[in-house]
Amino acid sequence: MKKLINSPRAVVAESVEGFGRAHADLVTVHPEPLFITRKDSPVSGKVGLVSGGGSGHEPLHAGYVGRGMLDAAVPGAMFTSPTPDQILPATIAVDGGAGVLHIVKNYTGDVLNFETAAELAEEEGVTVRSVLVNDDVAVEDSLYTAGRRGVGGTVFVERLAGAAAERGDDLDAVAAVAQRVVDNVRSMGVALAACTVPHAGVPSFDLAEDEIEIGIGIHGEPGRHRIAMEDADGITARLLEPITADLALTAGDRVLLMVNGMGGTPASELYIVFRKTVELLEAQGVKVERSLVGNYITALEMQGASISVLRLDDELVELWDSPVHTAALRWGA
Amino acid sequence: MKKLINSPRAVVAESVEGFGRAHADLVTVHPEPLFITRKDSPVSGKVGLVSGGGSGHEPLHAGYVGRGMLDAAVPGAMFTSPTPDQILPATIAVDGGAGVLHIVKNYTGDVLNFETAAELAEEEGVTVRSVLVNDDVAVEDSLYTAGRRGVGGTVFVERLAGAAAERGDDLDAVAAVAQRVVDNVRSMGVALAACTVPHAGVPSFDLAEDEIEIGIGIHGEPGRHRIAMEDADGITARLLEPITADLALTAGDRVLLMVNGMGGTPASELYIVFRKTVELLEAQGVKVERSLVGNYITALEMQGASISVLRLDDELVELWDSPVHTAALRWGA
Amino acid sequence: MGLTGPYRSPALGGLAVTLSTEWAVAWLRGAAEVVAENRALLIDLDRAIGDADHGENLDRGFSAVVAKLDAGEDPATPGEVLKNAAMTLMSTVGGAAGPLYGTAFLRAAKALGDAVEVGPHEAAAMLEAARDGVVARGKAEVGDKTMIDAWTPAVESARTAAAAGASAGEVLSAAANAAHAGAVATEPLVARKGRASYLGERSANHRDPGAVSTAMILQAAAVAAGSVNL
Amino acid sequence: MGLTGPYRSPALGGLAVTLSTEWAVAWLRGAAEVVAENRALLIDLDRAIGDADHGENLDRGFSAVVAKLDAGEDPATPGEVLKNAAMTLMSTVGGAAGPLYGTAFLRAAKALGDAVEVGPHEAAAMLEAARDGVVARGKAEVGDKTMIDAWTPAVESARTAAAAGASAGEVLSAAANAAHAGAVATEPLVARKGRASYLGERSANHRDPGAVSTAMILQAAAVAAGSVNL
Ligand SMILES: Nc1ncnc2c1ncn2[C@@H]1O[C@H](COP(=O)(O)OP(=O)(O)O)[C@@H](O)[C@H]1O
Ligand SMILES: Nc1ncnc2c1ncn2[C@@H]1O[C@H](COP(=O)(O)OP(=O)(O)O)[C@@H](O)[C@H]1O
Ligand SMILES: [Mg+2]
Ligand SMILES: [Mg+2]
Ligand SMILES: [Mg+2]
Ligand SMILES: [Mg+2]
Repeated sequence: MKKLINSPRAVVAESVEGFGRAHADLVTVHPEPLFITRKDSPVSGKVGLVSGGGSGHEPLHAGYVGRGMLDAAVPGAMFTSPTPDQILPATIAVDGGAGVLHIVKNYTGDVLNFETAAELAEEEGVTVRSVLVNDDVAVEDSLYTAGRRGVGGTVFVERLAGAAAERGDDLDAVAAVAQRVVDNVRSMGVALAACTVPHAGVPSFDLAEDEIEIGIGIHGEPGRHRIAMEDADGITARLLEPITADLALTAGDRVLLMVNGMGGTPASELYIVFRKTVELLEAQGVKVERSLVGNYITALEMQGASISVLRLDDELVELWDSPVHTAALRWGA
Repeated sequence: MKKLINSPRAVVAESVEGFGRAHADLVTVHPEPLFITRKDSPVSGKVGLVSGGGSGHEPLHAGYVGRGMLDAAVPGAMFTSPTPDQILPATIAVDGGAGVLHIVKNYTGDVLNFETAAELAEEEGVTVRSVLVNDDVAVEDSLYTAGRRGVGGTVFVERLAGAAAERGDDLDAVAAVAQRVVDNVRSMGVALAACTVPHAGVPSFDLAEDEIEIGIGIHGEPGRHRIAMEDADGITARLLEPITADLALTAGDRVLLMVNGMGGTPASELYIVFRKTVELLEAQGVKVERSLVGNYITALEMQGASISVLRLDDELVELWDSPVHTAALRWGA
Repeated sequence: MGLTGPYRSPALGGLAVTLSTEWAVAWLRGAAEVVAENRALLIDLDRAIGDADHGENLDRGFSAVVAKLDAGEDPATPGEVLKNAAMTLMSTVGGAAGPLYGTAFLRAAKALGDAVEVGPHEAAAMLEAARDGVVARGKAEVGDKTMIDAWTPAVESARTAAAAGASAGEVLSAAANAAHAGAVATEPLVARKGRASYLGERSANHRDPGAVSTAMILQAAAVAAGSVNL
Repeated sequence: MGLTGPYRSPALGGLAVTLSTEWAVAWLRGAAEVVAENRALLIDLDRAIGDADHGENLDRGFSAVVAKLDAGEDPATPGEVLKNAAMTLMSTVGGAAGPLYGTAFLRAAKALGDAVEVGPHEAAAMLEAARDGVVARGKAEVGDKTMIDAWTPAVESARTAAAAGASAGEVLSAAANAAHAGAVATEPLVARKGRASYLGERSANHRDPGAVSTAMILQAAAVAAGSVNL
C-alpha cells in the first residue's frame, strides 16, 4: 500500500485540517470532537442541514458545506460512521432556531449514530428531523433486511434540501424536499479495481484482470455480482437499466444525471459513460436537463463509476439552479 | 488493462463528445478536425486564447474553456500533441479581431505543431502570439536541451491570461500577463504508481511496492529519480524545496498554491499534502493567499500529486478573483 | 467444553464466585487486549463481507477505554466501570458496532445498578440486558448473521448455568463458549442485517465479524473472572 | 552488409535504377506496413524514455496515408506522392514526430520537384533535404539521441553511394543500412532533445524510438526499390 499519508490513524484529522485551511473562507473546522461548519453558522432563522458519514468519500460531505447546501459535515473514521458526540455539537452549532435536518445515508452505523445524536439534541431543545437516503438499486430491498444503501443520490439531497433551506423553507418543507429527492433518485455503481483502506493496508477485494464488480457501494465492499470485463457502452447499459426500471421512467420525463467517478477513474472515461447514458435515456424519450460529471462521492482511489438519476420537476430544477457556494459545488456565487 | 472505454482509438472522440453534451451551455465541440470553442466565440474585440495538447490531462484543456479563461481547446490523441489542422481552425474560430494567444506547454511536439499552426494562421490574417509554459523544476534547464516541461503552471497561465483578455487587455498585454505568470510559477510532481495509456495497454513504468518516482511529468513518463517510499510530509518537503529555491521565495512573498492530483489520488491525500505545504511555506514567512486543491491537470489515473506555486502581486490576485465560468473552474458566475 | 477460537487472552485471577469492580476493570483491559491482538483478523472478516473496519473500530474504542482507566478513572462499582466504558465506546468506535456495543455496555451497567458484588444470576441478567439493548437498537433476530447470533446463545447458556448453580465466573464462561459456538454457526448464513446484507447470497460462507468480536469480549469477561476452561 | 534490425518488410519489386511514381507509392505502403508490424516495439521504446505513443502515432499516420492512396488519390509524380503523404502525416501523427516527418516528406517532395523519374543523385539529394528539414524544425544535432542520429548517417551513406555510381535503389539501401546503424548507436547516448531529455542520465541505455522508426521508413524506401540485401 502506497499512500500520501503520514499514518493511517492521522489521515482524517490531517486531511480535514488541510481542508479547513484551503477553504477558510467557507468553513470552520472544529477539531475535538471533529466536525465542520459553515463559516457563518448558525444562520439565524434558516433550517440547519447536517450530514456526515465515514471518511473516504470526499468531496462528500465536507466539500458540500456552504451556502445553498450543508451547514455542517461530520466525518467519521475511514469508511466508519461518526459518533453521536460529534454529531450532537454539530447539530447544536448550526441550529439557527428553525431546527435541523439530518441527512443520513442508510447504513446501520450511520442510522444508529445519527439517531442517538438526534435524541440527545432534542433533549437539548433542538428540533431535529431526519431523512434517510437509500438510492442504491444494486441492493435488493426488503422488510427483513437493512434495505438499500445511500450512495450518489446523497449529493442531490444535500444540494436540493440545502437550496430549499436557503430560500427560507421551514423544517417540514425542507424535509419534504429531501424526501421527494430520495423518492425519485436511484443509483448504481461498478468497480474495475478495489480501493485500499489505510488501516487495512490491502485492497478491499480482489478482481482478476478480466473481471469487474457490478453493484458496488462506496465503502470498498464487494458488489452484487462479478462479471467479465465489458466495454464502456455495455457497462453503462447494465448500470442504467435497473435505475430506469426502478424509477419507471417514461418518455417525457426530465432528469438530473450524475456520472460519478469512484476516485481513481480518469475524467475522460466518465465522459464516455456520460455520452452513452444520455444516448440511452434519449432513446427512451427521457430528457437530461441538468448533469454532473466528476468525482462527487468516492471510495478513496477505487477505479469505477456510478450513475445517479433523479426525476426532475420544475421546482427541483429551480432549486438546483439557485446559487451554491461550497468547496466542491459552486455556481451563481 | 481495465478501462471504461469502448476502444483505445475512440477514447478522445467519444470523451469529447460526452464533454460537449455535458457542457452544451458553455462550449461547442467541432468534431472534424477536433477542437472545442466557447459557445459564444468569437467574442468580438476580445483577444482569443487557444491552448491544447495531448489528451489524458483532463480537465485540462477543454475543462477550462469559457468566460474568463480559454476560448478554444485543441485535444490531441492520448498524450500526443494535436496537429496544425486542428489548431488552425480553432485559432481562426476564436479570433474576435483582437488577435489570438497560443498557450503552449513546452514539449517539442506541442511547440512544433502550434508553431506551424501560428504560421498558417498569420497567412490567413490572424495575428498570433505564443507563450511557452515551462514550469517543471524537475527538469534541468539548459541551452542545449528541450528545456523544462510545462505542467501545473499551465492552469494558472490559462486562468490569468484569460482574465486579462476578459477585462479587455490587448494581445500584447494579455501575452505579457501570461509571460509574467510563466516567469513566476514553478511545479514539481511525484508518482506513487504509473498510469496506463489505452493504446499501450501496460503501465508507463513499473514501481515496486516501496518505491516512488520523484519529478514525474504529466505523460506517464518516468521521473528524474526513484526513491524509497516516504510519508506525506517527507514527500511534500521534497517537492516544495526545489520550487521555493528556484523561485527564490522570501519572507513576505504571497503565493497562489495548487496541490494537484494526478488522477488516481484521493482528495483526502491531497489535503494532507496541502496542509504540510502551507505549514512549510508559512515557516518561511510566505503567505498562501489563494489556492486550489484537486485534479486540475492529470495523467489519466496516475497515483501521485504535484505542487505548483505562483508568486502573486496585487494585479494577479485581482485577475484570479474575477469571474470565471468553465466546466472545471467556476466562481463569480 | 473448551474455547477453540483463534483468540485467547491470559487468565487474570482465581475462580470468582461473585464479580467485583476489579473484575469489571480486568474485563475491559482483557477485552482491549484480545481485540488488539485480533485486530487484523476482525478487519479481515469484515473485509470479506463488509468494509474492513471492524477490527480497527473496536481497537480504537477499547484502547480509548483503557486510556481512560489508565488516566486514573476510579469508579466504585462494576456498573460504574461498565457505564464509563459504554460512553467511551459510543464516542470512539463509530460504525454499527459503536452504538451496539455502547448500548450493550450501558444496559449491562444499568442492570447491575449500584451493586458492588455481582452474583451468578445478576451476571446472567446483565448479559440479557446487554443483548436486549443490541436488539432494541439493531432490530436483528437470531439467524440474521449479526452479533445477535453470539449474544443470544450466550444469554441462554448463562441463564442455564446460573439456574444450575454455577458461580458468576462459570456463568460468564458458559456464555463465552456459547457465543463462540454461535459465531462459528454464522458461517453458512445469508446476512439480513448490517452491511453484509448488501451482498445477498455472497455473504454466505463467511463468519460474521461482530459475532466473532462478541465471543472475544465475553471470553475476556470470563477470563477476568478467572473462569475459563481452555 | 545486411539489415539486422528486428523489423523487416517484404520486397516489392526488382532492382530499380531510377525511382518512379509507383516506387513512391510502394514506399509509403511499405512504410505503413513496417510501422504497423512494429507498432508495439516503437511504443515500447517510447515507453522506456518517452510517453509510449510513438508507434501509435506513426501507425495512425501511415494508415491514414494508405487510406488516402486506397481512396483513389492518383498523383502523377513521386514528388506529388510524397507531398500528399507529408500533408497527411502532418495532420494525423501529432506529437514531435508528426511535424518532423511531415517536414521531412515535404522537403523531400520539394527536392524531387516535377521529376517523373528519380536517379541516384536525386535520391541522395531528396534524403538530404528531408534531413535538413528535420534539423530546421527540431534543431537537433547528431548525438542528441533523436531521429537525426539515423537521418544524418543515412544522408552521408547515400551521398557516398551515389558518388560511387550506385543505382537509386542502392543509394536508398545504403541509406537504410546507415540509418539502422545510427539508430543502434543511439543506445548509450544521453538525450538532449525531445521528451527523453527530461530523463537526464536515465535516458542512456535505450534506443531512440524516432531513430529506429527512421531506419524502418528508409528501409521501406529501399525495399520498394527492390534493393535490399537481407
Ligand atoms: N442491525 C444489527 N444488529 C446487530 N448487529 C449488527 C447489526 N448491523 C450490524 N451488526 C454487527 O456489526 C458488525 C459490523 O460492525 P462494524 O464493521 O464495526 O460496523 P460497520 O458495518 O458500520 O462498518 C457486523 O458484523 C454485525 O455483527
Ligand atoms: N528536436 C528534435 N529533433 C529531432 N527529432 C526529435 C526531436 N524531438 C523529438 N524527436 C524525435 O521524436 C521521437 C518521439 O516521437 P513521438 O513519440 O511520436 O513524439 P512525442 O515525443 O511528442 O511523444 C523521438 O524518439 C525523437 O527521435
Ligand atoms: Mg464501517
Ligand atoms: Mg507524445
Ligand atoms: Mg465494518
Ligand atoms: Mg512519444
